[in-house]
Amino acid sequence: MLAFVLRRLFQAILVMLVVALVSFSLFRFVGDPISVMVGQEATQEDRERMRQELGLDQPFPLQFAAYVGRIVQGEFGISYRVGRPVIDLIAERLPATLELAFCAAIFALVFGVGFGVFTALRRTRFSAKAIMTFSLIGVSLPTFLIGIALIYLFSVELKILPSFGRGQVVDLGVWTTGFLTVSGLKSLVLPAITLGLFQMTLIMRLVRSEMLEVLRADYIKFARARGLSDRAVHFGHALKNTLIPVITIMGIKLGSLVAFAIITETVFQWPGVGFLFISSVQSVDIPLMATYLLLVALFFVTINLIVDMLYFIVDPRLKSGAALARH
Amino acid sequence: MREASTALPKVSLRQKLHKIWDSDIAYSFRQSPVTMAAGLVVILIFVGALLAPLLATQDPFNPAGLNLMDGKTPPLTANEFTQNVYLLGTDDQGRDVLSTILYGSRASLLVGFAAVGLAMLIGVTLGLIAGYRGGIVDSIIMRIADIQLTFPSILVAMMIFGVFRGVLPVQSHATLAVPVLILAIGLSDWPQYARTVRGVTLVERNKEYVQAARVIGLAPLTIMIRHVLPNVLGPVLVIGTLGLALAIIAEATLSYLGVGVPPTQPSLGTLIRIGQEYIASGEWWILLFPSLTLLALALSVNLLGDWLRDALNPKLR
Amino acid sequence: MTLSSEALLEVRDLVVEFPTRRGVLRAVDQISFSLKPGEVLGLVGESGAGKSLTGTALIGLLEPPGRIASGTVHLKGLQINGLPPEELRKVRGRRIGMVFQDPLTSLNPLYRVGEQLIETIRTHLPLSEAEARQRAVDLLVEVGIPAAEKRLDSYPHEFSGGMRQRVVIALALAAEPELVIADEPTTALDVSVQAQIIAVLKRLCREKNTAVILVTHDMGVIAETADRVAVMYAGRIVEIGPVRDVIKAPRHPYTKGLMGSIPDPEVEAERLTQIPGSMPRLAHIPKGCAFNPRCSFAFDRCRTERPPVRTVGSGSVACFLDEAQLTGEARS
Amino acid sequence: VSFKMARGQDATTMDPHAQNSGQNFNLLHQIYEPLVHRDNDAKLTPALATAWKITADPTVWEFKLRPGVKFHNGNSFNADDVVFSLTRAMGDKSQMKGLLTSIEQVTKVDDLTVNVKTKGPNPLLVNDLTNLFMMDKEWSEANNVVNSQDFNAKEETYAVRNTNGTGPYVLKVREPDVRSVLAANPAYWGKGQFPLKVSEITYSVIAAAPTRVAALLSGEVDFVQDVPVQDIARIAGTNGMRVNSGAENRSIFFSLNTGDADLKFDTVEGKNPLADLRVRQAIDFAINRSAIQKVVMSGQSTPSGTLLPPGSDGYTKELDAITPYDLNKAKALMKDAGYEAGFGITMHCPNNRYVNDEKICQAVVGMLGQIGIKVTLEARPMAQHSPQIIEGAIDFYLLGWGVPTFDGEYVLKFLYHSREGKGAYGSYNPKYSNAELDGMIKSLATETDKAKRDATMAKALKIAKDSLVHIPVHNQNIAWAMKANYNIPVQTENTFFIKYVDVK
Amino acid sequence: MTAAAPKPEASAPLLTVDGLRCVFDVSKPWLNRVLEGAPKQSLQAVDNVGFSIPKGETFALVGESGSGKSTIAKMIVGLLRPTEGAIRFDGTDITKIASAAEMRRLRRRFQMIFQDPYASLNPRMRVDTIIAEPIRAFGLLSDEGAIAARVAELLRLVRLDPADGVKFPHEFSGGQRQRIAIARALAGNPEFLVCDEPTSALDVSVQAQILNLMKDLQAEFGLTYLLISHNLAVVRHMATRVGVLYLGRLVEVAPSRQLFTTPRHPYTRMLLDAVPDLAMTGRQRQPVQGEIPNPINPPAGCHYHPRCPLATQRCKQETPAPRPVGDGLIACHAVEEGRA
Ligand SMILES: Nc1ncnc2c1ncn2[C@@H]1O[C@H](COP(=O)(O)OP(=O)(O)OP(=O)(O)O)[C@@H](O)[C@H]1O
Ligand SMILES: Nc1ncnc2c1ncn2[C@@H]1O[C@H](COP(=O)(O)OP(=O)(O)OP(=O)(O)O)[C@@H](O)[C@H]1O
Ligand SMILES: [Mg+2]
Ligand SMILES: [Mg+2]
Repeated sequence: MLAFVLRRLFQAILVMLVVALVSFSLFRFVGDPISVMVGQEATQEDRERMRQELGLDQPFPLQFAAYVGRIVQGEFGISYRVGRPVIDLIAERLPATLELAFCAAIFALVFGVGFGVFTALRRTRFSAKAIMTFSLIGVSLPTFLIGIALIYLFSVELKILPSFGRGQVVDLGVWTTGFLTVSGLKSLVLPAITLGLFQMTLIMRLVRSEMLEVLRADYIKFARARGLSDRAVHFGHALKNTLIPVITIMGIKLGSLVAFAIITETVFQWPGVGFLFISSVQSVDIPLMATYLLLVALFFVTINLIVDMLYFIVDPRLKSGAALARH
Repeated sequence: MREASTALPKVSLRQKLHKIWDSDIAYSFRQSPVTMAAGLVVILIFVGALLAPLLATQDPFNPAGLNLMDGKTPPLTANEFTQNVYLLGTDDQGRDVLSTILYGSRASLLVGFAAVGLAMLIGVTLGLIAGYRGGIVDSIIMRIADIQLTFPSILVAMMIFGVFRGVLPVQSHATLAVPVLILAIGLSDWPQYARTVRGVTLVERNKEYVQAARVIGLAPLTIMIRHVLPNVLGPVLVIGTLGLALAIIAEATLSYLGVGVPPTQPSLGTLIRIGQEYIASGEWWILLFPSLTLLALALSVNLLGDWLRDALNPKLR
Repeated sequence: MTLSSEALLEVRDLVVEFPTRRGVLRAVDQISFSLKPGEVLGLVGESGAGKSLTGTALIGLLEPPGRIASGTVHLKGLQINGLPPEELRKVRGRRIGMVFQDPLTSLNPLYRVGEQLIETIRTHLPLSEAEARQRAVDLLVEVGIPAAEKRLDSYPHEFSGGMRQRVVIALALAAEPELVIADEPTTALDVSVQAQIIAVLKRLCREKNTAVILVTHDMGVIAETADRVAVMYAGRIVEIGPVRDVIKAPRHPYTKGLMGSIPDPEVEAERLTQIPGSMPRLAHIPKGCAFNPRCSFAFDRCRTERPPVRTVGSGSVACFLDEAQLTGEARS
Repeated sequence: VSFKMARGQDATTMDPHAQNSGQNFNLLHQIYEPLVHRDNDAKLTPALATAWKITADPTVWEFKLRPGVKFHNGNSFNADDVVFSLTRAMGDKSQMKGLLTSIEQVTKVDDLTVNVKTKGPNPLLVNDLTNLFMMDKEWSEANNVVNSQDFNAKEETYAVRNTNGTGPYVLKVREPDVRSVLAANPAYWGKGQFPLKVSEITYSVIAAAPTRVAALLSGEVDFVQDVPVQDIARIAGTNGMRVNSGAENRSIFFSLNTGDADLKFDTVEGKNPLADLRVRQAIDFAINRSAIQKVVMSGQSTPSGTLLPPGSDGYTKELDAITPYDLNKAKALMKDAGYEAGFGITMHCPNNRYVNDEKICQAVVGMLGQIGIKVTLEARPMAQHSPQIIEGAIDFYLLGWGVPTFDGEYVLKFLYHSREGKGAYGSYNPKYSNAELDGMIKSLATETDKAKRDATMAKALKIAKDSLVHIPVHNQNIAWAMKANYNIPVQTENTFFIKYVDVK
Repeated sequence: MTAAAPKPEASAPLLTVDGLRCVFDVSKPWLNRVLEGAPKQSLQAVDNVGFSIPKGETFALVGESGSGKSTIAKMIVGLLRPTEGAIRFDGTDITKIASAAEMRRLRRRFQMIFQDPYASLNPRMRVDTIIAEPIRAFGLLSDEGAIAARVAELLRLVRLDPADGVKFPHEFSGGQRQRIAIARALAGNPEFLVCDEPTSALDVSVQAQILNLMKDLQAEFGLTYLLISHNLAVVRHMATRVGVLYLGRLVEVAPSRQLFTTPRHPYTRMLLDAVPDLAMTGRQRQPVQGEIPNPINPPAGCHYHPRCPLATQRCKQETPAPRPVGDGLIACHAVEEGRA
C-alpha cells in the first residue's frame, strides 16, 4: 500500500514538474520574465539587477530549479494585466471555481452512475433507450449553448433559478463560500448542471458499457446460479465490479472539470479562475496563464491521486500486488 | 500445381459487394432505423459541405458578395429593402444562413477530421510502440499520455492561441486559426487512442498468432503493422467517431471563447456563437439552423459511433 | 420414456433456440431424460453439441435471446421451466446447484470467500449471520480446505485453482440442493488436481444423496464417476444408457467413433479411429439424422428422416440401424 | 431601495485620475464628485463648486466651493483638496492631464475659494472639469496615493481598489470584474436636494450579453446599462420592462494611418495606400452607413459625417453631411489611385466597448471587399485595443470618441493635432500631421473671442473632415433597460447619476 | 522437400538440449522491495534440462501446468533467450548465433504449432495469406503464381480444400484451423516441428484427426517432433521418447513404452495413476495428495518431496541428479537407493 501510494505520489510530482517546465517555458520564451517580476516601467538598471538576482544569466536547468523553488514558495509572479500578484488573484477566485467543480462532479457522479446502471439493467426498455439518446444531446451541443438555454428556461421563463453570479456568499476568511446561503446554493444549480452534463454523459455511458460487460461475467452467472436475488446480483456484485475500471476514467474526466469550467464561468458570469484565465489569454498575461496551467494540473493530479487510493480500497487484488500495473 | 492456382474461385465485385451487404455489420446497420437515419444525416452534411460551392447561393467567405441590407432576413420572407428571399434567412451580416451552414460545415468537418486524424496518428503509433515494446519505452509513453491527459483540448488550444498571440504577428492569426485548432485538439486527444491501442496491443502481442509471426522471423515493425494494427483498428474507429463529434464541438466552444475561427470565416461554431446573441431577440433562425445542423451532425456521428461500438463487440450481438 | 414417480428430474422434449437474423437456431433439439435422486448422469459430446446449454436451460439461466422453445423440466413433479423469475430463483441454489468450468472466473474477485458463502447460505436458509458463518466453515472443511476458519476471510485470488474450484463446489452445495449440475468442473485444472476435485464431488454427493449431471469431455472421468451417460451430437441425445454399456459397447455410430478417437494409454495403436469431417454448424444441421454425412453406415432413410430415440437393451439410442447391426458393428 | 444594475464591462480602476474613460466615470460619479457636472440634460450644474466665473484676468477662473461637504471618511472638503486633486490630475502618470494642459497653476484663495490660472485665456475650462473628481488630500497622503496610478504600467496602488469621495454613495465591496456594492452616504450634502431613493447599489459585471439580458428579464437586476441593440424590442415588449434610449454623445469612426511611409499591416510593399487621399475617399464612399444603421444597429444609431456629435459647439448640419454610399465612385477612385486590383490590410477592432463594435467592423470588411480591399479583421478587447492606438502601433482601426466638453476642440485636439505625447495633443491621432491645422487647434484653446473662435473651429473642422484621417460612421444611441418601476432617462455621455433616480 | 535432403547419420541427433536453464525475474517493483524489505525474486521456470531428439522421431515433454514445458519450447524456437545452456540444432548452437542472416537460414528449418487454434491465426488475414507468410518471409518463392500453387498444395496436404484459401479463419472449425496452423508451419519446409499442446483445445474426435495427420506427415516427410502435452494418452500414442517435467526439472526420461509400462519415478507413477481411464469404470482411484508448490519458492532438495510417498530426509535436502537408468534418465534418490 505504502509503496503504491509513494509511486503514485512520485508520478504526480513528475507530472507537476513537467507542467512546471511547460509553464516555465512560457515565462522564459514567450513572456519577458523581468517584466513579470518588476512591471514594465522599471529602469534599465533595475532590470539588469533583477536579471542577475533571478539568475537569468545562468544555465537553463538552474533557472528552472530556481523557478520551481519560487513556485513551491507560492511566488507566481505579477499579472501583466492588473499588476497584482497572480497568487492573490487566483486565491480570490479559486473558491468559486472549486465549489462549482465540486458540485458539478457530484452531479456528474450521482446521475452518471445512476443512469448508467439503470440503462444497463434495462437495456431493452424504451426508457433506457430514451435516456441514452437524450444523453447524447448533452454531448452534441456546445456547453455554452446548453448554458444559455438553461438560463432562458429556468431564469427567464420559469424564474426559479438565478442566471448569473454566485448569489450571496459568506466570507470565511481565506475562503468565500456559496454553500451557506440559499441564494448561493440556488446559484450553483445551473452552472453545476451545465458543467457536469458533459462528464455525466460520459460517465453514464462508461458505467453502462462496463456494467453490460460485467453482467456477462462468469461470476455474475454463477451468482445467479446460486439463487441470489437480482438486487444482490446487480448492486452487490455487478456494480462494484463495474466501478473498478470506471473509477480511473472518472478520475480523468472529473480532473478536467476545472479546465472545462472556463466555458461555464463565461456563460454564467461565475467569478472563478476560468474567467480570469480567459481574460489572461486575451491579453497574453503569461504569468496568469502559467499559474493557471499549474493549478489545473494540480487539481487533476490530486483528484487522480484520490481516485487511485479509492481504487486501492475497492480492489483487494491490488493489495497483494496481483494487479499492480494499472494501465 | 497450375490447375490448383486457377482453381481458386474468382470473387467478382458483385459477390464482394453482396458479401459486404450481407455481413453482420451491414445487417445490424440495416436493422437499426436510428443508425440508418444517422448515417443519412452524416452523408447529407458531408455532401453538403463538399459541394458547398455548388449548392450555396453565395460564398460567405467572400465579403464582396455580401449585401448588408440583406441582413436579418427571416426564412422564406422577402427582405424589406432588397426583396430577396432566403430559404433559411440571413444573419446579421446579410449572409445566407444556408450557405454559411454549408461552408461552415466544411470548416467544422475539416477541423474535426484533421484533428481526429492527427490524434489517431500520434495515438496509434505511440500506443503500438508502447504496447509492443513494453518496458521503459512503454512507461515513458504512458507517462507522457498521463501528463497530456491533464490538459483538455480547450485548455491546450487556448494556451497555443495565447502563445501565438504573444509571438506571432496579427496578420497570421486568422490564417492560423484552423491549423492551431487542429493541432490543439489533435495534440490533446491522442492519449485516448494510445491507451486503447496499447491495451489491445498488450493482449494481441501475447496471442499465439503474433508469436507464430515471430517464429517465422518477421521484423517487429512488420508484425506491428500487419498483425497487430488491423486488430486495434476496431476500437480506434469507435473512439474516432466519438472523438470526431467532440472535436467539432470543441471547435465551436473555442469560437465561443473567442479563440477559434474568425467570424469572417464561418464554421458551425462561429455561426452558433453569433446566433446565441440573438437567442431572445426574435431572430431565432440565426441560432436555430446552425445549432440544429451541429446537433444533427454530432448526434449522428455519436449514434454511429455507438452503433459501431456495439456492432464490433461480438459479445453484444 | 415415462414420467416415473421416483424421478428427481424429468426432462421432456426440451428445445433451446436462438432466434437470429438467418432464422432460428436449434441448439438443443428435443432432448429427454430423467434422473433419480443420488444418480450421476454424465453428459458427453463434441464441443458445441449443446451440453452447457442443456445445463443452463435446466436452471433457467439461458442468456437472451436464447430461450426454451418447448418441452418441460420437472423437478420432483414441479414444473420448473416457465416458473416466475422469483420462484425460479428460489429453486436455483436451493434445490439445484451449479458448478462451472472455470474456477478462476466463477468467483467474484472483490468479495471474500466467506462473504460469498454466507450470502448464499442466508439467501436460502433462515440462519443468523453467526450460524451461516459456522456453516460456511463446515462447508469449506467438507470440501477439504485446510484451516477453513482462516481461509474464510481470504479473497479468491489468494487461492490456487484447485482450491477455488473446491470453494465453488462448496457454494453449489451450500443449501444442500437435490441436484448439482457440474459443467466441465475440471477442464481448467491439472490432471492431478482434477482427480481430487472429482473425488470431492463424488463423495459429497453420495453422502448427501445429491443427484449430479456431470458435463465433460473426458470419457475417463465419466467412466469413473457416472452411473449413466448421455451422448449428445448437434443438439440431440443420440445415445443414453448405463455407463459401462455405452463405453464398452457403444451402439450409435457417433458414440463408437467418439470412443475410438480416445487414445488409450494401455494400447499402442498406429492410428486412431477418426470420424471424418466435422460437426455441422447449428445453421447447417443436415436433414434426417444430424450425423448422417459423417456416418459410414448411413443409408437413404438417415438422410431424410429423423431417427427417434428408442430403447435398446438397457439404454436408448437414436439410430435406424437395427439391434444386430448396432452391436455387431461395435464388436468388430 | 436596493438597486441592482449590470454592465458588460467593469471600471478598470477606482483611481479617478488614472484613465479618461467613460466606463470608469460611470461608477466613479456615484462615489466621487467633480466641481461641476453635466446633468441628465447635459447642462452644467454645480457640484462641489457652487459658482464659477472667469475673473477680471481672462486667464484666471475662480471657483466657489460648497461649504459643509465631508468626504466619506469624515474629513471636510476644502480648497486644499481642490488644489491637490487638480495638481494630481495634471501629474505625469495621470491620463486626465490631456484635459488640463491649459492650466498653469491652481491656487487656494481661501478655504472655499480656488483660483485656476491658465496659460492663455481658456473660456472652456469648466467643460473639461466635469469628470475631474475631487480627492481628499489627507487621505491620499496617508495612503501613499499622492500621484495618480500609472495605468498603462499596471501600477497597483491603494486608490485602485479603495475610495474616499464626497459623493452620495460609499464603496463597500469592490470585486473587480465581478461586482461592486455601494451604500448610501448618510452625510451627503445633497440630502433633500435629490431624490436619493436608492439606499444600496449592486453593480454587477455580466460580460455575456445574453446572460445580461436574461438577468434583467428574470428580474435579478433592475437595470442594464448596455443593452444589445437586437434585444431592445424584446425587452421593451416585455411586461414590466422599459427601455429608454437616446443619442449618445459619441461618434464611431474608422481611423487610418496616413503618416507612415509604409504600413505594417498591409500587402502593399514600400507604400502606404492609406496616405493616398483617393483611397480614403474610396473607403468613405464604400461604407454603406444606412445599411449599418438599419441592420447592424437595428436603428439605434444616427449615421454621421463628422466626429463631432450634434449639440456640441462647432457642430453644423453641413459638417455632418453624410457621404453618400456610392460604389462606382469608390471603385473609380481606387482605380485612379492605382489600386484597381485592391490590396490587403488588417483592421483592428475592439469587441467589447461600443455598441456592436465588432459587427460594424465585419460589415465594413464586407463593404470594402466590394472595392477590392481585402481586410483581415482582428477583434480583441478594448483593454488591448486602446494602448496600441496610443502607441500608434496599428494602421486601420475602429474607435469611438465622446466629447465630454461638448466642444469641437476636444475632437480636434486629440484626434487631429500632430502627436505630442501620451495623454497630450494628438494622442489618438493616427500619425496625421498638418501644421496649419495644428496652429488653428492650438489657438482654439486660448481664443476668447467667441466669433473668431467659431470661425477658426469651423475651418479646422472642415479641414479635419476633408482629410478623412478618420472616417465617421455614426453616432451611437444609448439604450438603458430597466424595470418599469424606474424611469431613468438616458444621459448623453452614457453616465448616470443614481442620486437622481426615482422609484415608482 | 525434405525427402531430397541427405539422410543424416542415425547416431547424430537433430536437436540436442543441454543444461538448459531459464530464470524469470518476478520481483516486485523496486520501490516495494525497498519499503517492504522484500528480496529480489526469481522463478526458475526451467532448470538444467537436457535431452536430445534423433531425426524422424517424436520426443514428448509431459508435466503439469507450470512445469516449464512451453518455456522450453519457446527457447528452442527462439522466442525466449535461455539464461544458460545450449540448444544445438543439427550441430549448431542456436543460442550462440550472432548473425541475423544465419539465424534466418536456420529458422526455416524448424517451426512451431501452437496450442490454441483460435488464437494462433490472425483473424483479419485470409487463410492463403497466412500460409504464404513464411514462404514470403523466407523468400522461398517469389512468383505469385508459384506461391499460390504451393499454398494450394499445402492445403491439400492437411486435407483441406484449396478453394478454402480465400476464407477467413473464423469460417473454420477448431480442427480445421489447427490444420491451417500446421500448413503454415509446413510452408517453410521445416525438418523439425515444436508442437506445444497442439490438441489440448480440441475435442477427442477432432484430436484424433490431428494426431493422425501429424503421424502421416511424419511418415511422409521424415519430420522430427517435439511434442508438448499434459495428456499422457496422447503422448503414449505419439512419442518415441518421453521426458517428464516437474517444476522445471526433468525427473524422468525414457522410451515411451518403458515409461508407460514401468514408470520408475514416483511422480511419473502418480501422473499415470491420476489419469482416469475407461477401463476403470466404477473403480475407486486413490487421488493424489497435495498440489504443485509455488514455483517461486519451490521446496528444497527434490521439488517433489512434499507430495512423494517415498520421501526421506535426503530428498528434502539434496537435489537428485538425473542418472541413466536402463534406456533413460531418472532423477530420484529413491530409485537410486533402490527403494522404488
Ligand atoms: N448466444 C448464442 N447464440 C447463438 N448460438 C449459441 C449461443 N450460445 C451457444 N450457442 C450455440 O449453441 C451450441 C451449443 O453450445 P454449448 O455451449 O451448449 O456447447 P457445449 O456442448 O457445452 O460445448 P463445449 O464443450 O465447447 O462447452 C453451440 O453450437 C453454440 O454455437
Ligand atoms: N514471462 C514470464 N515471466 C515470469 N514467469 C513466467 C513467464 N513465462 C512463464 N513463466 C513461469 O514459468 C513457469 C513455467 O511456465 P510454462 O508456460 O513453461 O509452463 P507449462 O508447463 O507450459 O504450463 P502449461 O501446461 O500451463 O502451458 C510457470 O510457473 C510460469 O508462471
Ligand atoms: Mg460447454
Ligand atoms: Mg504451456
